[in-house]
Order: sequence, then structure tokens, then C-alpha cells
Amino acid sequence: MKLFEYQAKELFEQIQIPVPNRRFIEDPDGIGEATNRIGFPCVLKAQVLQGGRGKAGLIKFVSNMDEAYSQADAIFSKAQNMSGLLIEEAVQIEKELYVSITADPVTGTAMMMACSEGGMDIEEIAKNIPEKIHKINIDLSEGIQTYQVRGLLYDIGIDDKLIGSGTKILMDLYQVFRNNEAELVEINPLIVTKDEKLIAGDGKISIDDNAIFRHAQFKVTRAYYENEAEYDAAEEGIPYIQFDGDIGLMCAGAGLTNTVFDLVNDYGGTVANYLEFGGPNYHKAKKAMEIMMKNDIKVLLIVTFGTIARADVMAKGIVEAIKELQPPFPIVAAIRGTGEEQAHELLRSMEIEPLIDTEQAVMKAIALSGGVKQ
Amino acid sequence: MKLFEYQAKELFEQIQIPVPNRRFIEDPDGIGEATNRIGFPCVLKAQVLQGGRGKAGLIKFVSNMDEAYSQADAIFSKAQNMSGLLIEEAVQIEKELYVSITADPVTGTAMMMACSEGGMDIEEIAKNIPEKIHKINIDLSEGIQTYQVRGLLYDIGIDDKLIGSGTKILMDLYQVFRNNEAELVEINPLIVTKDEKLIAGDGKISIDDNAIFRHAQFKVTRAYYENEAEYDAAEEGIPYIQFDGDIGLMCAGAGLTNTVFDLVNDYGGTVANYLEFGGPNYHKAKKAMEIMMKNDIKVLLIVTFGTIARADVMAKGIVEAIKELQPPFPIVAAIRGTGEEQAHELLRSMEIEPLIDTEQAVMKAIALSGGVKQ
Amino acid sequence: MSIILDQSTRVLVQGITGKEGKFWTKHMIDYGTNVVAGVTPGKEGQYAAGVPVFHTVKRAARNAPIDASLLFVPPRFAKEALFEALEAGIKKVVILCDGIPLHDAIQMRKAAISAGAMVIGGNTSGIISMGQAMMGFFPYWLERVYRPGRIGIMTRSGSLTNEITAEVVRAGFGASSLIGIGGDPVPLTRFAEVLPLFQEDPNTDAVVLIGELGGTMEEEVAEAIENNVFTKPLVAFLGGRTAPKGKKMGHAGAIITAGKGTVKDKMIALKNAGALVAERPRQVGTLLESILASKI
Amino acid sequence: MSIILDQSTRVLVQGITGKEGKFWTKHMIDYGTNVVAGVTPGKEGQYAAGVPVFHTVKRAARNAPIDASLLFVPPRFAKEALFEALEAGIKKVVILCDGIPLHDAIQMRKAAISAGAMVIGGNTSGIISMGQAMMGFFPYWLERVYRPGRIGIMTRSGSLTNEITAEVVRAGFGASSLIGIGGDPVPLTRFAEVLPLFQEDPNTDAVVLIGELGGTMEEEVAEAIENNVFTKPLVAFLGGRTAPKGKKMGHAGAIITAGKGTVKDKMIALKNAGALVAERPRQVGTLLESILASKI
Repeated sequence: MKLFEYQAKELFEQIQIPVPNRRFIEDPDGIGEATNRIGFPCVLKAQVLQGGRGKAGLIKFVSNMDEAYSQADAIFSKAQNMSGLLIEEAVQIEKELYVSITADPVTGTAMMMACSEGGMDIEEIAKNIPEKIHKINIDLSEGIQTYQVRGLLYDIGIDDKLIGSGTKILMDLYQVFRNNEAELVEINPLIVTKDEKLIAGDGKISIDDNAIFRHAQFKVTRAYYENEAEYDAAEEGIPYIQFDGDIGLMCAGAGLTNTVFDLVNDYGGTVANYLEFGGPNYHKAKKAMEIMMKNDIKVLLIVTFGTIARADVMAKGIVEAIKELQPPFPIVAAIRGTGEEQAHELLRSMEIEPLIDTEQAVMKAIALSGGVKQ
Repeated sequence: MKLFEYQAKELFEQIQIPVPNRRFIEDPDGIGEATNRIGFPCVLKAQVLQGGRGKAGLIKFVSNMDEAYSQADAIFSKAQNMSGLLIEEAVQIEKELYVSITADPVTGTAMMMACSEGGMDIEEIAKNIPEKIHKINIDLSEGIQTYQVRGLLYDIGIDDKLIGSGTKILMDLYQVFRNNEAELVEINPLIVTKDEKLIAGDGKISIDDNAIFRHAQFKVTRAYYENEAEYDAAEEGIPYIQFDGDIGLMCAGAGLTNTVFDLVNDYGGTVANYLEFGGPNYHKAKKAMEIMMKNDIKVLLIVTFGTIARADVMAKGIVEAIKELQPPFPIVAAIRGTGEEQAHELLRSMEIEPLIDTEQAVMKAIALSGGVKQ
Repeated sequence: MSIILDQSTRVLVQGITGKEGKFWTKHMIDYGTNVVAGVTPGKEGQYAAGVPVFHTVKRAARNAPIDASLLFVPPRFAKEALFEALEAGIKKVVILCDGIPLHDAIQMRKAAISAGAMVIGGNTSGIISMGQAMMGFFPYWLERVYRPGRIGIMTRSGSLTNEITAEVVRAGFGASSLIGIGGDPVPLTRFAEVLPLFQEDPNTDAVVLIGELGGTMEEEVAEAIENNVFTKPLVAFLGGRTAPKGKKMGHAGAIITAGKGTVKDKMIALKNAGALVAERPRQVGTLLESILASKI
Repeated sequence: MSIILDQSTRVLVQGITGKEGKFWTKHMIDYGTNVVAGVTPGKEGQYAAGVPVFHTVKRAARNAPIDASLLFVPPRFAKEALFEALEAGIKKVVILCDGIPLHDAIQMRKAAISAGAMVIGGNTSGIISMGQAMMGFFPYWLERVYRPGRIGIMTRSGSLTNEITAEVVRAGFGASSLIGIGGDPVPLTRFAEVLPLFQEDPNTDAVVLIGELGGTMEEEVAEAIENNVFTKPLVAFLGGRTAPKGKKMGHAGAIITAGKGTVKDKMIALKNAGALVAERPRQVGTLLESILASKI
């Protein structure tokens, strides 16, 4: 679960990582009071989850009330899935650094990365100046040690005067990572101000979905999702991704779904959406069908090859869903694995041909969707 | 730093380890109100640091107000260095268990011990029924794991119904050990009541003196010490132990002091007290002399053989202390190590013979103290 | 014959008295697995699937030696159950559950390395030594998939493994061992750590790797081949070649982040190292036929 | 010649710019020790006692290889300083300070074991390879104590070591290496772990053990002798034979608790194992004379 910038900054503030003065508003009406509190010049930042906000015109620097009103209106009308607008004091920037913490699956530690060139995306940093990225590994059992953080800061060459405050910020950032069981915490840029202070210019935090049961404070709401189908799927714990093609994929097993996804693309079809109802979700054929029906798909392609996710149970669910929901699109099905004989009988009872071969199913779905796109 | 039982039970209560209802009074006048709150029958327990309170008549079971008043008076007049009296509900005992946590220096872990036979001293348990003591080792970095505690409780054979509450108590006890950086936490007895509950009958906690700087809540007061000299020495960070013989030992270096202690005893002398002013205390000759003068000693025996604890600095301090304090007892000195030539000159200036040989110094001190005891 | 597990391996099942634990323990025994004990706190003295149950792993191990443990426990208890197995000295552990919290998984990986233990999972069907024994849940009764042979299989997926293994069998081959390392972002054993075992196994002629987008495990395999740590033929099939960036593709571990983890990069690395890479499932069988003289 | 340390050992000093650090580093160099670098955060670029100073151990190690580190840091920072040395791959560490918190010490002991490192201390004067090199503070100019020879000395005390070593020298012997394992309740290296090094050292003919009440280290030595892990002659002197129970006798580690740690028990264990036990300091020299034909 990704947090919005304003939420990340709240967590930073709670643990005393320096952040700019700011106000969060959910409605353009609040802009007057917010800018009065913050003062001019200030920055308006759309609270959306996608990156590249600057280029998309979702971050605006404003220096008077007129600009503030017009830019706020512009952002509110332009941004999609925006949770609100952050109004933030304009910080005097001397230099921008990059710091983050993620998991290192190879060594079984947390990895803290820092770079003396912040502000740009970590991918660009990694591509353009990989030698400037420095890393330390932190044993979660032992916890973070100040000498590690100090060493990292010395290695990126920050000013001696900033070692003390920088060490404290990174030690605190590690606590944010641990306390919230984050997959990622990132401050980019970590700003060195003209008056030689450090302050978090932006904040990214991604909470581990598997650990959210231990962190009741994080509640997923509609604002985190691009559309109803994604939100509904997430509520059910069903992996779901929205695309804009013709063929709906309702498959069981992540690897198999990815493979079907590739095959559809390879053979010239287009994917409308990606729904994976294997594992603990194999009973949820009806719910999956409801989600598929929220989209305007031309054909539904079902591919499974399960063990515990029994073919007969899935087929039964699909048959019931068809009877009850009467989906308007044709269905192609390759349902295999445990109990596949009964599954095939059930499909035949609905006049769906039970296919065995995945490639054949993909080809048939493409044909039914209107054939290969050019 | 050892805590009194009432303090241990406060720490237990804070972390929700079950403890009996109780009142702590510092004055016999409080007994009426306290017993009214607790009800009869109840137990009066002198809050002293030494063990064997039962045998010493410092724990009394009382069943009415008259008994309460007379026993409280008796305890207050009998007990020495008592911080106060604990009045505690009488618990209905079905069985007594033993549990404790200490450090295991060999493996570098915390060691939790448990025994199905509590109530007696761990030494007696270890001597009489060693096979009934079960142990687990806890890695401080990983922390305690419930399966470890469960396993320990299964191994001492407690009733299945008590596994849940017992596991919680031991997990909490580990937190007491860790949070306060204890050398020892012990519940003995851990009582199984007649209505099948667990409750801490007594509590021993010893806080690591080296870690007290991180735990400002623990303040050493006069009540923790047997006499003024011990308290004064502790305030100065000087190791000091009171005995009742004739020869005062003022030596530098723990091992050397212990060796002199043995030699005095071997050759038929008696030790009045043990003061070790080596290491960081080697500048404190004057303070050491003041402490020695609080005792009625017949001769002062000074033995050192130091490196950083320089002989000349110590001798200078001693000479100054003699001049200023004019101690009433004769002094025997074997001061050696770094700067011993100057040290010896300084001693000679005070008409003290600078000895080189430790055994010779011991013999001389014994002779001056009135000779060998029979 | 197989790696990690065979019919002599003495297997413990942690969480044996649960519905799944009991059901699959019975299947494991039917298949030939030597399940010697189970653990469920509070149930010592009972039997599950005919196997004696103990309160703790240590108590089970005191009763009879244990070589390997299979964890049928919910993800939130996986860390503790693993620690319990490792503390009892067990050096092979298979963890099936999906959804282990990331911070737990990191510590589990570290603990496994420190203990010198091979811990397989989480989010896997387990491991199966074809025709001999299994730890986990495999529909071994599907004859068009589960056939003994001389191909080692290691995989991040469940259903896709059925799909690919069926192609291996369709081409006339069979598997020696199938190792499901699982679909988590922190697999407790990585592909490159399984390879040396297949390298040493005289009954494995070639390895089929079933990978996907995300992480760097396939690149590590390429490195192992380049460094001659693994010298047998290797055929790889990777799902998610056309996956978009930044989306979790089913498995938590299947995600392209910070420019890392694209299948295309992985395919190039493997090809450059000398591995054969199938673009479609069907090609796995044909590629095996092209490099192996004998199918048995 | 010596164990652990010789003139070729490349020594780092952590906390080198403090008053004591600088003072004793100079002495160490004068004595022959190969001190190659020092560490004090914020002081990189400076020199102390002629030695270059770095911000961190890793940065020092990047500059020049390091074999051993000596910690001149206050007790509350000892744990972190040790972790820093171990993370940089240093396998020999000497920690001098007195007063390391117990819970820190436990974790340090565990970390040292896990890292396979020999960490000596805390609460010690350090180690000295007589006539060659030292890590710590020894008054090597006292000729009636610090004389090279063929006796290995290991000790829990400081001043008492001067007293006993003077007796060794008075009897005509000298020391090969003197290892101060320190007076803490959790010595990071234990007597029995030093013994194998003396056993292997061709220049050590016998070992003098200077022990005291508290703990079980002397009993472990007895066990090592009984198990023939150590087969050279061993003379022990133990302080605190007449000490009362339950009192800390100077050193935090010198205390009889729960019936364990009495010198009498230790003496019996050592004697039964075949060690010679001196009752008084003077006897150490005479016992050595009784067992060793040659003094050089």
C-alpha cells in the first residue's frame, strides 16, 4: 500500500524528521486559508500516487493569492484519483540528496541507499551515476548502528556540519521503515537548505500489504485506486490490474496468468484486464466474474492449471456465476488440474468447449475478440 | 543494584504480571489502614535486601488486627536497613514454581530457568534436584520467542490450562529483564493458586550498575546499604565491603585486593574492610582514607602494583590524606608499579617504610594489629 | 534420484493437526514420504494422519531424529515456526504459506543463512522428489504432469509449473526433483542456491527453470552458469515478458521496480550465459529434445 | 614467539584521538607495534601519534588492510565500536574499557562468536607479546615484570598480574604472551578459548593462569586439560579463596552467586585435571621451577 506524500510527511513529522510547513486541503475552497497560514511563495502539490507530477503540471510554485487560486483550480480539475492538495512553504534549496530504505532479499537485511544527487528518479540515478549511489545493509535483529549511517553520509560526501543532523534523520527514517513495516521509505529530495539545514522535500512510503494486519492505522480507501474494479478486487484480496484492450483475463496462478498475458500480447491480442483468482481466491469465481463485468470486454479468457485450486470447484463457481450474472461476453476456458474431468463436464453443460491447451485457448480468445490488431 | 521486593512487584504490576494485593508502609503507624485495605488474613514482609527473611522472623502471617500491630512493631524494631513493610493478601497456594532470567556469559544469551519446585533458594534447588531445573537460551537480538517459553513450561510439566497465562508471564518477565537491563529477575515462588491461577509470590530484581545511566528511574539511597561507609564508597564508585576484623585493606586492583584478603586470612589476621581504589579511582586516596576512618580499624594495609594507576600519584594522595586527616591508625604500605621510586620517597617522607613484597606487608600488618588470632 | 528429499528423509510437519496439515500429510505418506512426527502446541499425545504429535519441535526431536520440517502454519506465525525448527537443529525446512510479512521474511532469510540451513519458500507448493517423496501439496496423481525422469525443475510458480512440467512430459521426459522456491519477493532459498545440488545429482541431466519478472534471481543463475558453478544444460521459461512497470503481477515478488526485474533483461542474461530460453511453454519440450540425447 | 599479536599484525586504534588513545598509541608504537591507522568520527585527515585518522573503520580499512583493532572508547560505546570492527571484517579485537553494560556485553559475546572473531576484554589492560608488540597499556619499562620468555600468561586481573608476573620473573622465567581476558562477568574471550593458541605456540612451554572467584572459566580450563585439548603444564593462581558469598569482590565478575564460582571448587577442579595450583603468589615461581627443566 503506497501512502500519499502528505501521509508520509505526517509520519516523518511524528518521528521528528524535519519537513516543510504545510497544509493539506481536500477542496479548492480551502486554498485561501491554507496559503494565509503558509505564506508566499509556496508550492501546490497534487496528492496523487503516480510519479512525474512536475511534468504532468501537478506541482505548481505560486507567489500570490491570485496565482494560488487559479493553479489550485487547475490542479483540482486536471488530476485524477487525487486525495487532495498539499500547500507547502517554498524551501530555499542549496542542494538535493537522495535517501531510501528497502529490503535486500539476497542478504536478508534492510538496505539504506544514499546519493549526493537527489531530486531525480532513482532509476535515472542508477542509470546515469551508479557510482554515486552508496549502500549499507542493516541487520533487522541488531538494528541500525550510528556508525553505519555516519559512514554512509561521509561516503556521499556531505558537509561535516550536517553529519549530526543527517545521522539523526536517517536513524529516524529507519524507525519509520521498521515501525510501519514498510517495503520502501524514501526522501527524495532530502534538501540541504541555503541556511545549512536538512529537510525532507518529498516522501514516499509503501507499506507491506502482508503486514497491514499489524498496523490498523492504515486504511485502504477508494482514493488509492484508479477505478471501481481495482478497488473492488483489492477489497476481496484479488490481484487485479486494469488495461485498455479487448480480452479479459481471469486466470488462476500468478505465473500462469503472466504467461497467458504474454501469449495474448505475442499473438496480437490486447488485454483488457488482469485478474488472478488462484491460491486462496479459487472459490471466488462469482466475485471475479462481477469484477470482469465492470469492464467492457469483448471476450473472457479463463486459464487455470491448479492443485489445491481445484478445477472442479472453479468450474462450478464459473457455471453458477454465468447462470446468475449472465455475462454479455463470450467465454473461452482452459481449466485443468485437480478434478478436471468434472470441470470439463460442467463447462460442457454451459456449452463452453473445455480446452486443454493454453496456446489454443489464447488463439481462440483473440479470434473471438475480433482478431489480431495491427 | 538490588531492588526491594515491593519495587520488583511494582515493575511486575506495570507490565501486567499478576501480583498479590498489597500496601507498602514506611512506618508502623500505617499498619491499621493498610490491613483494612488488604483484609485478613494477610502477610507482613520486611523489605530488606538479604535473603532468609522467613527464618529471621521478618515475614509474619497475621489473621487479626491485634496480631498485625504486634508483629509489625516487632519487625520494625528487629529489622536493620529496612526500607519499609509490605502488607500483602494471603494467597491460597496449590503449588510453588521457580522462574528466573540471568545472563549466560558462555553463549552470549539470556538464560531463563524454570523449576516445578519453587519456594526454596535456587542454590538448594540446584543442589537437591538439579534434574528438575530446565533452561532456555534467548538471543537478545532476536528477542524471546513464544515457542521457547511454551517449551520450557511443558518441560517443567505445568498443567495444560496454565500454559497460556504462564507463557504470558514469562514473556513479560523477559521484558522486565530487558527494559531495565537487569542482571537477574526472579519470581520465586511463582504461585499456582488453589483456583488455578498464577501469581508472583516474591520478586527479586538486580539492575546492572553499569547500565543505570540509561535508567534514571533507579536512584540509590542510603536504604540500600548496611552502613555509612558502604554508602559513601558507593556514591564515589569505590568498591567497598564491610567486615568486622582489625585490618583495613585499601588496595588497588580487584585481583590484588582479593589476594591480599586471602593472605591476611591465611596468616591469621582479620579483615576490617575491603576497599579497592584501582582503575579510575586511583586519584581518590583522600576519599578512600576518609572512608577507612569511619571504621574502627587497628592498622591500615595499602597494597598496589599499578600501571595506569600510578604508584607516585597514589602515594602523593596518601601522603596528602595523612597530613590533612591525621588518621589514628598505623599504616603499612607496599606501593609498586609505574613511578614507584617517587612513591617510595614520598612514603619515607612520612616515615612509612616502603615495602616491595606483598607477603611481608601482610605479615607486618598482622603483627601491628595485635598478632595472629586464635 | 533426487535432491534435498528422498524416502529416507525423516520429515516433521509443524501445524499437522490443521485441516490442510492433516490432509496433505496423509497424501505425503501415501506418496512415500517418511513423516515421523508432527507438532501442534497443546496436542502432544494425539495422532494426526497416523503420526505422533508433540507440543514443540524440540520435544518431537527428543523423541526421534528429524532431518526436515514442513510448515503448515499461517503466514503470521511462519517466522516463529522457522526459528523453532532452526533452534532444534533442523537444516531443511519447507514453508508453504503465502503472505509472510516482508520484515519477517528478511529476518527469516538472515536466520537461514546464519544457521546454514536450506529453507524453501514461502508461497510455494513445496518440493517433490518424483516417485519418492514430497513435502507440500502436489497433485501427483496427474500423470500427464508428475512423471519421474532426469530433468531437475525449479520454479517460482504453482499453476505455471503444472503447465510447463506437462510440456516436459509431453516431450517424453520426466522430472528428478521439482523445487518450488516460491513467488515471494524474499525467497528463502534462491535459484542459484539450488543449482549446485542439481549439478551434483548424478540423476539430473538438465534443469528447467520457471521464472518470472521481478528480482534478480534469474540473473544470479546466469552468473552461476558463466562462472561454471553450473555446467549442465539449462532451459528457462519466464512469465511476464510483456508486463508493465510498477505493477505487482500476481505474486508479490513479480514486480518491476527501479528499472530492475524485467524479463527481457533476464532473458538476455541467461542467453548470454549459454542457457536456452523458451518464449512459449511448448518450446520447453522442444528445447530439451534438441539438447538431450536420451529421455530416460 | 607469541600468540594473537606480533610485529607484523596491522593494528587499528578506535578512539585514537582521545587523551589515553593518543598516549598509549605512542607507547605501543615505541614498543614495536605496527599501528597502521586510527578512527575518530569527524577527524579524518588528521594524524594522532603519527598515525592517520579516519572517520570510520571501513574507510580506514579501505585505505590499508587491518588485522586487529584496539578499542579506546567509553563503555557505553563499546558495543557499537565492536560491531563496526566486526562488520569491517576484523577478526581480532581488544576492548579495554571497564563498565560495559551487561546486556551489551552479552550481545557482543554473541556477535563475536557469530563472526568467528577473537574479541579480548573488556576491563583489561590488553595483550602483550613480550618484546614485540602490545595492544593496551602495560608498564613494559618495569623490568622486574615485563621480560620475554617461554611462559604464556592469561589473566582476569591487572595489578595482580604485575604481582604474579614479577614472581615468574623472580624465578628466572619470562613470558611469551600475556593475555588479559579481563575482569568482567562476560569476558568476550574465555580462558579455555585462549588455551588452544598457547598449545600450538612452539615458543610457549607452560601457562600461568591468574584467575579469581566468580563464573566458571577456571572449571572450563580444567575440562580442557582433562580432554587433552591442552597438554602443556599449567600453573594457576586464584584470588579470593576466602571471599564471602554474594559480595562483588572488586571486579563485577568476581562474585559467588547461586553457589557457583567459589575458588575452592575451582582449585579442586584444576588439581583433579592435573594442573598445579599455587596458594600464594610466591609459589607460582617455585611451581614453575619444579616442572620446567629450562628457563629459556
